[in-house]
Amino acid sequence: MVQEAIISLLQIVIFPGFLFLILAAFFYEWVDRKFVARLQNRYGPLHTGPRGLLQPFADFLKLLSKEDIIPYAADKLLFSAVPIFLLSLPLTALFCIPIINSTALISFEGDLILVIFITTIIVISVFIGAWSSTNRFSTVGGMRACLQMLGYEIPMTIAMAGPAIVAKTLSISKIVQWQTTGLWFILTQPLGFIIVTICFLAELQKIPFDIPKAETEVVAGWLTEFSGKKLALLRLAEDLELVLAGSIMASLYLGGPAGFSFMPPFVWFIIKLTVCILILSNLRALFARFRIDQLMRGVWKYLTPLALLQIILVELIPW
Amino acid sequence: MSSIIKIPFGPQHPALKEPENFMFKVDGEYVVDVTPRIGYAHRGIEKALEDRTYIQDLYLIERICGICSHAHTTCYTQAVEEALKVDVPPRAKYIRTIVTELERIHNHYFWLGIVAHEIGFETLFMYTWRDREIVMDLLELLSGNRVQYAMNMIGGVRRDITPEISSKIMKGVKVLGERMKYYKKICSDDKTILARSVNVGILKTKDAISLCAVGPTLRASNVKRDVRADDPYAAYDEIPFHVVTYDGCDVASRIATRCDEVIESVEIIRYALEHLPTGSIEVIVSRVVPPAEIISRVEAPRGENLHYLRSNGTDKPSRYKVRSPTLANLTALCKMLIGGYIADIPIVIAGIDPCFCCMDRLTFVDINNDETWGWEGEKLRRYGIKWYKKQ
Amino acid sequence: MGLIKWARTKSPWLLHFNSGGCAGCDIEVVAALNPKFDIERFGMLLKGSPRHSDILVLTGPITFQIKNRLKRIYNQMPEPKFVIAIGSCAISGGVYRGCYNVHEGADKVVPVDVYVPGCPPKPEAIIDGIIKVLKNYEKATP
Amino acid sequence: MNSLSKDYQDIIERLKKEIGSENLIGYEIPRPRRIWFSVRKEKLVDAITHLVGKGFVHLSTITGLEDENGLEVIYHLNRKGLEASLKVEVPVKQPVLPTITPIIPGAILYEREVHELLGVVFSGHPNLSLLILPEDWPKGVYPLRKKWTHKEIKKKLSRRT
Amino acid sequence: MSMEKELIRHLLKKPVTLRYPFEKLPPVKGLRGKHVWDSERCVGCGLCARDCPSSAIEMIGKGLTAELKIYLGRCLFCGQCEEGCPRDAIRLTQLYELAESDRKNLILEFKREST
Ligand code: SF4
Ligand code: SF4
Ligand code: SF4
Ligand code: SF4
Ligand code: SF4
Ligand code: SF4
Ligand code: SF4
Ligand code: SF4
Repeated sequence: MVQEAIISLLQIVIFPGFLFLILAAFFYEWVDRKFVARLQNRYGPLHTGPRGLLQPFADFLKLLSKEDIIPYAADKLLFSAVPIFLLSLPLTALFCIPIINSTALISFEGDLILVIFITTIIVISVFIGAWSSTNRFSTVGGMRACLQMLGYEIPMTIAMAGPAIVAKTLSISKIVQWQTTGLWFILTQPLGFIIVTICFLAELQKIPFDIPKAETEVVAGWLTEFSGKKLALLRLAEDLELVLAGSIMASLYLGGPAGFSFMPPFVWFIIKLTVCILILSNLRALFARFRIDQLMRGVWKYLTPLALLQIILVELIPW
Repeated sequence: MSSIIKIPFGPQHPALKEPENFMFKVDGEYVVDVTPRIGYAHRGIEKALEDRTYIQDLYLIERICGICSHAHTTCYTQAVEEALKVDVPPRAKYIRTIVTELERIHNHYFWLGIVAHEIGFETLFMYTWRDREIVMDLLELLSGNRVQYAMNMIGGVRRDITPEISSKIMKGVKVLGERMKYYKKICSDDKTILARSVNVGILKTKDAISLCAVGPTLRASNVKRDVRADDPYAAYDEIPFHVVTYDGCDVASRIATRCDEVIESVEIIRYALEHLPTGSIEVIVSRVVPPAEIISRVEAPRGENLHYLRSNGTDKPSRYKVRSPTLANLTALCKMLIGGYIADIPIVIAGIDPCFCCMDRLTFVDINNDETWGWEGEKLRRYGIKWYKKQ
Repeated sequence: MGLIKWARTKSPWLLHFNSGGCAGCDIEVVAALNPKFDIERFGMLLKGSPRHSDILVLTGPITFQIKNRLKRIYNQMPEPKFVIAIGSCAISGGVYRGCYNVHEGADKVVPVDVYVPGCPPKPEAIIDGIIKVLKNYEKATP
Repeated sequence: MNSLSKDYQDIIERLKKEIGSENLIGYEIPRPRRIWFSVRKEKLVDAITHLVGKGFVHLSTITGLEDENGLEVIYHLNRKGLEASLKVEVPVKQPVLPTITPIIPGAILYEREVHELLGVVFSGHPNLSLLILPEDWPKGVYPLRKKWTHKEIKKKLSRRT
Repeated sequence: MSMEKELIRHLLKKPVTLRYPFEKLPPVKGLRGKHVWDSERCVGCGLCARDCPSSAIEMIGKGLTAELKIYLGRCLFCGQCEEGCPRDAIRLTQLYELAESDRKNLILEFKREST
């Protein structure tokens, strides 16, 4: 009994819990930056730790140790609460993802809904943070984030319903387990995969959907007024979101930790996660930023109909 | 509501560009009137020119603008040389031409990068700026500095082009021409770029002429006017080249014009290097300039540069006037914005290639109720977004 | 303490401010970003918001119109912060010294940590300047 | 070359006829592609209208200057490569000129610039507010007038703050 | 989308980045950097100080005993002093890493060796 309790506590705190996830967040920020840099024919972080591996960690530490300015006009409580809130959300969601074996730390029927719900809450928190800092750039950034969310949330949810319908479950772990027996969903629902990828780019506010924090337009968007510790937490939260996005893609479409048994499932998961993140990074380097009206038009004209089409295909064709 | 709030527009390296200030009158979604306000970078150069000697002025003129410094000094030295009635050796003229064209390539690459950055195309920005390094290196090799070349002297040029440098330039510009062809293809293929540039910022031929626009802005409105061809200076009367024009009158044409101009510049440089005359590169001139009144014109990368010199027989000018192309295009810019949609302001401004997208502050006046309010770039953008959604 | 110092020297974020120069220095500062020099190697990022920045990179002479804006931006930056003056304009007014609209040097308005002479300095020299700021910081604090 | 100078003579003669020879104070052709006119300020608008009709549609800029003889304003017109510069003298006591913006809309900014830096008033100009100098620039300080040296202006400016 | 091929191509290439300060390109021959002054050659004519566009050169004394002070913080590295010196006494070297944290160190004081 005691032994089990200790093990599950260790799982939550260290592996694959908090510590592991945070390290993964740092690691994948590095992967993202490095990969984009290489696509652009440069090195990216290089002199901080081996091959710049410690760069995100250095950024984090530095920001922690910096003066923390709360703007005079800001709503102090909300302004301070938002970073913590934003940090805990993706962490919670990540607990629902099966990483070392096919059952996640938290797994219940309907956790997929929870995860989707969390992605929505994240955007609302962003808006609250933007609004509480009362800076006009922030406000605009927050508004844009909300507007953007209205667009991509719908096709994303529809597309994610695809695997759920086929696996006849609303639990991510069960979807993963279904794939160990059946085909990976990327093969049967490629369209859904593409749609989810695009929507995650928007969720993560990366080019071409970095409209809420387009540097040339709104400084740093909703992040503008945050400094010091809060910024550190927010950046970590962003990295965690990146990991979350990659993990969801890997779990729903690539079969999560499943794989041939010559490597442990965990390694399989990391490989798939990395692939997903590289896909996201590559797209980031490939496009110019859309104008938000173009984004909205695109979502309604293409993404949503395509997502619906995917669902119809799923219903029609019994795999 | 009737308070004017001034808000930083667009750019947020609050500094990369120089701030300019525009007063917009808007009616609904349309811009009705624009009144520019410039001068955050006003440093009093014209006044300072009168207090310094001709030799010192050369370096001050060079620093009117860091990007087309050579065009300014060429204009200046030509004015002073004409007043002194000295003839510059042909070799010097050719070298001036080569540097001018290298500078044009540098400027257009630079501009393309800025436009890419403006529409959030980070990778294109990185690529163009990487390739721009080639021309920067050539200029450094030639003059000893990457930006302020100090190549022009009154009476000639300071440094010669050795055969070894010449072959390096040949190699460099070849790559630059090739790459520019590729970028031109990207700019005419990529959907995101096209969406932001075609039929945006229209400047009709008629308006372009009556508002006295200059340079690529004018030529993209299908007016074939180029100082290099019309009023040849340096070695341009001996070098064959085309004046690039496009008839789209929009931002897309401006991009195409500049891309083609780079390719044209590469040809000019090749020709000039192959036909480089021999001889000396400078003549000794007196420090004192006899009384004269001179107008000197040069086609800078951004358009016609006009300098006016009045000398009075001392070693300092009595009046020196500089008209840089950005100022000439400002009225035309206002025209492009008037009647346009507010959402398109930023890319239109970038389209005329002000030294960076200078403008930094906007203030709007609604003509209907005379209400004045300020708009930040973001709010403006949001407004544009709203507007586009209604479409 | 050592760890924090390490982090600070490894992650300097820059804020670029042109106070009215000829743009020569500005293009060289931006050129330091491009793949040829790629200052992201050192973890340097060009940031738009003063709140996120550690080093204020100043270029150009301080014109009378811009002085207050510069002060405001400086005050918005969180401690510890550094200022680096690029080019002779920012150091002393450069060619524009004595012009009626120009201050003689940025250090009359905000404290400057490192001066990088040149007109404009090469991107290498600018990187060298930033590294000097960090080295000084490393030495100065125990 | 000969036909060229004939062309120039032609332009001069026509202008003379248009505004009356007593109003054309002088002219000069210092080199190919350059003509200088000097006209009385009463006939400025007529002269420019005439030249614009003759194809000089591009106004490069307007130069204002002050020397020992007083204020002078020069209009730089252009037809292809041919640069025609029109000089008018402006009395220092009452520096007023008619605007040419109805004929050449592109002159708007240049007239404002001359107004600001030299204090020449262009009657009829739609908007002569400050363009280059800061809002709180002291009245009556025209940086390009000779009596305002850099030192003087700086003194005046520092007193302001 | 039209750039994907280019991206992949670059992924396989080595970055163009010059790893300054760990690797440096040799400065080009004519690079204009920090000054040197040859007291043997200088005749103290003052031409350099007179023509310097930003008064970066200060002459101390006159004629053959004159000494020079150069304010690097003002200098434009334009090379006019080098160009104008009738005796080639002042030259620009290729030294360009001149960053200093103390403005005083930006003043070059050239002294004549007392003979
Ligand atoms: S030019 Fe572009 S990137 Fe530079 S400041 Fe202006 S908007 Fe920003
Ligand atoms: S040239 Fe233009 S920016 Fe420079 S001092 Fe004159 S008016 Fe000001
Ligand atoms: S606008 Fe162009 S031509 Fe004018 S000073 Fe700037 S770079 Fe030079
Ligand atoms: S033309 Fe524009 S960008 Fe160039 S110096 Fe003047 S204000 Fe700045
Ligand atoms: S130091 Fe030189 S290059 Fe830099 S802004 Fe000043 S004049 Fe321009
Ligand atoms: S110009 Fe040459 S010789 Fe004359 S004072 Fe200067 S360094 Fe000496
Ligand atoms: S070197 Fe020339 S300028 Fe100097 S003192 Fe001798 S003669 Fe005069
Ligand atoms: S290089 Fe130019 S600015 Fe520097 S000291 Fe010599 S003349 Fe003066």
